[in-house]
Amino acid sequence: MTRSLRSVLLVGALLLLPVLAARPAVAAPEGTLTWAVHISLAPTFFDPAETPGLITPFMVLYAMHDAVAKPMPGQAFAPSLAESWSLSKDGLTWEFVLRKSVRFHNGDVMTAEDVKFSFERYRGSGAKLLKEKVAGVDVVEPHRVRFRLKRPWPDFMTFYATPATGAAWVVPKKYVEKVGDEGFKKAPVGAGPYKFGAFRPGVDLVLEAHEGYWRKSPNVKTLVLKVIPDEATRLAALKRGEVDIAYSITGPLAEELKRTPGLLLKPTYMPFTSWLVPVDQWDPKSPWHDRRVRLAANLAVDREGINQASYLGLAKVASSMIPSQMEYFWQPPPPKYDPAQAKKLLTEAGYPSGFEAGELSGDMIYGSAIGEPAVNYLNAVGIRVRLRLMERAAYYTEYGEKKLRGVLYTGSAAFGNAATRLENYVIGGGRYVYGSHPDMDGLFAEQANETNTRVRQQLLTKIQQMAHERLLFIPVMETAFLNGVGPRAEVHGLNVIPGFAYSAPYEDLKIKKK
Amino acid sequence: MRRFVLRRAAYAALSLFLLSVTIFLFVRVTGDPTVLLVEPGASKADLEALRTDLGLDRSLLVQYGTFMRDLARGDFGRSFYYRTPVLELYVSRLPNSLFLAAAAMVFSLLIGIPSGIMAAVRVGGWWDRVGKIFALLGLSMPSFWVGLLLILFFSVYLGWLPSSGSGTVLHVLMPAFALGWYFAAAHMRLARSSMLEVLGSEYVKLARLKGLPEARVITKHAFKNALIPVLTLAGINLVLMVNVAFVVETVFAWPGIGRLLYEGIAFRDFPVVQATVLLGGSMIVVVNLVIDLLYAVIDPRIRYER
Amino acid sequence: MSDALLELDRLSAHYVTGRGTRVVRAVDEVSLTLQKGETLGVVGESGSGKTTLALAILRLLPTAAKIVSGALRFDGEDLLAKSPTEMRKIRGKRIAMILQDPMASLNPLFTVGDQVGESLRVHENASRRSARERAGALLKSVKIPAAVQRLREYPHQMSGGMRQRIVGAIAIACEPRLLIADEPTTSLDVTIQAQYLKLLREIQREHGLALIFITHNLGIVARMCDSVAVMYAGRVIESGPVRRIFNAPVHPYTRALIESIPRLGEGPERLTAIDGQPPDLASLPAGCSFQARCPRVMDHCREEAPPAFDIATQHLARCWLARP
Amino acid sequence: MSASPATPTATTGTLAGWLPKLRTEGLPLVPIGILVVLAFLAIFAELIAPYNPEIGSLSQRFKPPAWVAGGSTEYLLGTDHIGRDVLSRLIFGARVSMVVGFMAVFIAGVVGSTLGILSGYLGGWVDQVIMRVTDTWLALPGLTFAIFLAAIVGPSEWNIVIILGSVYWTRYARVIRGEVLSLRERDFVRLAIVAGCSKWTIMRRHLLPNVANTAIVLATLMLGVVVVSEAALSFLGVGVPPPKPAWGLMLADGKKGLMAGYWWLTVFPGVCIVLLVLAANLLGDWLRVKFDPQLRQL
Repeated sequence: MTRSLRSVLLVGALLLLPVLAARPAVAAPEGTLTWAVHISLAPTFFDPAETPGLITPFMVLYAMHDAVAKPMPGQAFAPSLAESWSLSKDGLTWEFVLRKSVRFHNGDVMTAEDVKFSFERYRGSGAKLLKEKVAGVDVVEPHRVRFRLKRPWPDFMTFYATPATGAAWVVPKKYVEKVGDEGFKKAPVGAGPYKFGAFRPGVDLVLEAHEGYWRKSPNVKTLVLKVIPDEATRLAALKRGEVDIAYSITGPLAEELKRTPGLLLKPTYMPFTSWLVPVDQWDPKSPWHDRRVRLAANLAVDREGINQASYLGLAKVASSMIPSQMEYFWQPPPPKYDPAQAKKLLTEAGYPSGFEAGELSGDMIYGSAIGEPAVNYLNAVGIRVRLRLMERAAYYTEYGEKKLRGVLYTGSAAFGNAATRLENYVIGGGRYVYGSHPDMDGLFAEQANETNTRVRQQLLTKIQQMAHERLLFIPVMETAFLNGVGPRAEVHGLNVIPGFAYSAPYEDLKIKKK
Repeated sequence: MRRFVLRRAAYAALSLFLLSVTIFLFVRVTGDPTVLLVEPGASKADLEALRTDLGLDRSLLVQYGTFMRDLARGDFGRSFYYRTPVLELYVSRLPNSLFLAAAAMVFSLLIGIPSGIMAAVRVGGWWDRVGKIFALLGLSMPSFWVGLLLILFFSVYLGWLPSSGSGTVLHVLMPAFALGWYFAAAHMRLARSSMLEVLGSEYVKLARLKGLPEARVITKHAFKNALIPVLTLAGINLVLMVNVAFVVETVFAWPGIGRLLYEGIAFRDFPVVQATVLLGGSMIVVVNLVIDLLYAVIDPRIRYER
Repeated sequence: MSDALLELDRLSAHYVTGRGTRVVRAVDEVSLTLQKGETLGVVGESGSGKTTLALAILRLLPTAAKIVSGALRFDGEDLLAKSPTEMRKIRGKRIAMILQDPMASLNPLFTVGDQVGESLRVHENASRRSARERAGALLKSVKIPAAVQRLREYPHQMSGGMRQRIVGAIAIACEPRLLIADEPTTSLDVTIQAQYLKLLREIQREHGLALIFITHNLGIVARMCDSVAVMYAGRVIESGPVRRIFNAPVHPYTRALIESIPRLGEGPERLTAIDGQPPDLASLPAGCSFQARCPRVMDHCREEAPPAFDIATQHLARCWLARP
Repeated sequence: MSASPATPTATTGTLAGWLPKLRTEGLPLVPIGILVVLAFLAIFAELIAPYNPEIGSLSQRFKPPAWVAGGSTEYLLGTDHIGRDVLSRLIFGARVSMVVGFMAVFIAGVVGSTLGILSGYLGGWVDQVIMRVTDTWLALPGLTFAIFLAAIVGPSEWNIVIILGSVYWTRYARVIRGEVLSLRERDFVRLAIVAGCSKWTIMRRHLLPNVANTAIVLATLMLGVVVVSEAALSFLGVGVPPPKPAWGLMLADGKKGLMAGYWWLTVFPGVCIVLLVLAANLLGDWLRVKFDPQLRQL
């Protein structure tokens, strides 16, 4: 299709638009869908530049904004505001061809300037990394933009176009410059399928359909995200039909949800693994120093039992502390549950009647779902640990300062790839690393400078194998995020985009006709 | 008297200054907000950028100086989590909190005053016992449990009331009851003892000596007098309710100050915690000041009432 | 004695507390007679049962106390047989009482006019307006200046002396036949005391009412009363016409009381001239209750409580010394 | 009214004064009975409880009480989310909750009363310092403070005791100070001063026994507040650490089950808390009336 023909069609379409609108619209958005959200929504969620490296803001971003490219159903990097992109042969330039005729909610046309502006303005998580790697952004044409890298960087799209950062999400340059950052958070304007309606901090966020959304006009007219911090209350609201979708319902409440006729239990999966780490393994005097003891602990925990009890069997048993969907993931053999063997190993290690293993510390939010049963299992084979659940802030602060002893229960849903996980938890100098093996540190340094993806894959695999063999961790679970769906939501958007926890894409959602 | 007032006001200011130091240090020694604003496992560079951004890379003294300087200008800083001025957040939540507290107080007094009065009029009788136990039950049951039982019964089972949120009078009923019931026992006790005191007073005796019907003695002569201390306590408790409601607010998703504070603590949102504690503390200090002054006026021996 | 306005015949009122384990004999076998228009003084130390006696006459005892035996007749009617409602109609209307602390007897939250007119409205169904008018007249009769304006004021706006007069006005509002004044002057300074006593006497004379004057001050009794009853540990230990009792007391306690009346220029008045404490009313000793403090105690006193002996007309004493 | 027994006499103010009275005046048998039974459970938990309260089996989870369909006599009051016996946890929970409750009240009482006496009797700068600190403490919302303390000292049964004790001492300090201020003007204190007793002797021998009544009554009332606060701390996740069985923790843990129909997880610990708090409060009210019917500071 030549450019001129396309513009003719476009003009034609624009001319037709009032005509179409005048007819009893078949697809005019109608109705309201309401969510019960588990955390407080913050105005920072309205501005992609502030994306803090948590998944939660994307709950709002997917509605209000759009990205150059973003994960969509079936596609890790789906062309969105960009129709296509290409990487130059030298691996130094990414060129994006932007969709024309995309308009922001205020009517401004989206251009390459906006993409450049949004990237440069980005100051959320990973901003430093991106800016180190990217030499500059050039506007080639109004709808063509180039990212120049300092050195070839195979992970560029992983960081640019996934929830790892919010740099690809585009805000209207003119508008932002006019109203400023503060004004933008009060009255955000984006290119997403839903417009900002109203926001009451701690109460709710109302979004209205943006009928001119490029991909399609949304089916549902109004979206309401209600903040309900207590999960029992969220379930009550769902049961009463006050909300149509309730996020984060766990344990017995999830069972009740499953039992309730008319309600649907729907898991979503984030790159979220949880594991135990005996940090005392680095103390030669500790029983945990003995690999056999760690192996015994690994065999003592019935992960499937925990899965059934806490996640209704909807989570996945983890074999590694790196999420299986992550890039460079190596799949270790699945863990076994064998308490008899565990006891035997303990006897071999010189603890026939078990040993006092100190405390098992954990963050109170996830602690009771996994920590409590884990402690139960460890005690059952004679590894006598006491659970110590700590307030989240205190726990991570002390963990970071390496003040905690014994065994730690932890988990992470940070985006990135196997390398970023290893860096934080395995490699010497990492934030949560009590001790490390020099050979692994060496391999890691090697891969960091490696541009060849295959070689890098090999190196990272090697490190993961070593971590597995040396039993640095006792992986427990790839956690599921359980949600409830009420009878009104025909298309709920849950678990449609891999690795995304919330409802999306919003423009596809549909209310059941009576 | 004027000197007395000034001195008490100076003490109040001193208390608030101590409070500001205490809360400033408390939030800072008990956790690092940056680890909560990102996923655990985020990169070091991000953490450091965030620390700089939030101004946490400076020394404690500098941070405190900035805090106090801004405070002097009426600026409580910006929330780390919401990234909006804390005062704005506080002001937007305050009406909700006051509304909840006022509604809770209505429940509390509706339970506490009649049961207290009846208990005093019929000491040891059936009413005394039932009223006392009903009021004490509110004190004995943790409010989150009461809240959930209410939701279960009135929202899920009967379907009469919305389970959570705010906006209409219907929304406020359950949280107000859960909160008010807890305070009912205190009001019941005071209503009972103050009614007993009034009933033993000379003017009630005189009313009886006049041959007034017992109902008139109680409703006209005793009730009004007995109410005064109860209402004084209610005034104090209203301020307390605003500041202790966060469990109830969390259960019912009520957007009040309490939840703002609690989430502030959970996220180590220093400016939010500092502002809510200081503003709440000011309310309490001011109320205490007013009580002290009132007592000094009423009773030269200055005795303390809660 | 058909002329008697009030007759008490061996009236006993006990406090029963601690689920019946403790019995306080606050008023024990008290017999008294009061003629119309007469003034009776009741004297005794604190805790001797004077106030309980007054409240028993009005049947307004605290819930823990009960009249356990005896008879109580007023104007020929048996008060103990009255229903609570009937009793209520007598109180304030036919028998009035002025309390120990007139200062605290007014409700701080209502106007003076309201409180004075209240009995009229209740007992005589007076309209708001006529109650108000009559309240004004009553205030005038107790010599309150600018009486009509005062009706609108609250008790705290008035002086102590004025408040006492108002309490007096309330007592006589319905023109009662009997007025009981329970230590009405204890909390007053001497000049106001004298004024108040004078007022009481005037009221008594004008309205022709009988007066029971409860006090621990024998000096006042001497000035005010026609007859006197001395109470000790819940009992009347001696009673009779004032002149007779003062001139020829029989009971050692009465004697001690009279001796302790301060003569002119003899320092402050006291009523603790007798060493020792009154006995615990819940565990009275066998025999005479005054035995422990009695200067003339005999063996017999420890064995048997003395009955009331007739010494002369209307002069009774409970003391073995008076045994004829 | 001079013969009324309600009039406080000189002897009601002392320990020696009320002890014999407690025997003679009708005791509130029900509250005392409840407290005795709970104390018995707490002391002999090992002998009474059928199971280990901290270890369960996931295969036995959410068993209802014996009399409900699906329940068995094996677990009389059912099991919780990790298959632990609710009855055993309640029995051991009596120990944890009572130890936490009583110890916290004790600490609050000792600290608060001491400071209250010092402040009220010595006056001057001591009073100033203590009262300013008390004011500051009072202005800090109790549970906020508890969360911070929990974050500093970390969670453990004994730390909860310390936390709750240090949150609630202010009530004691203020009330006792008020009491001392009025006692200071009483004759027996004046006499003691004239007799040349030292300040410490006066505080220890004359003031302490006289504020003991108030402190004891306050303690019974505070016990309820503390036990309920313990539950609130667990609701906020900073209470007695699992898997310890404490009633407040069981209640907070079981709240999810409430909506899922596992009512026994919250109803039983809830009833236990209610019984304990009610019993303490009723006893406290009774004591309060006994000691001083006009006592209004509480």
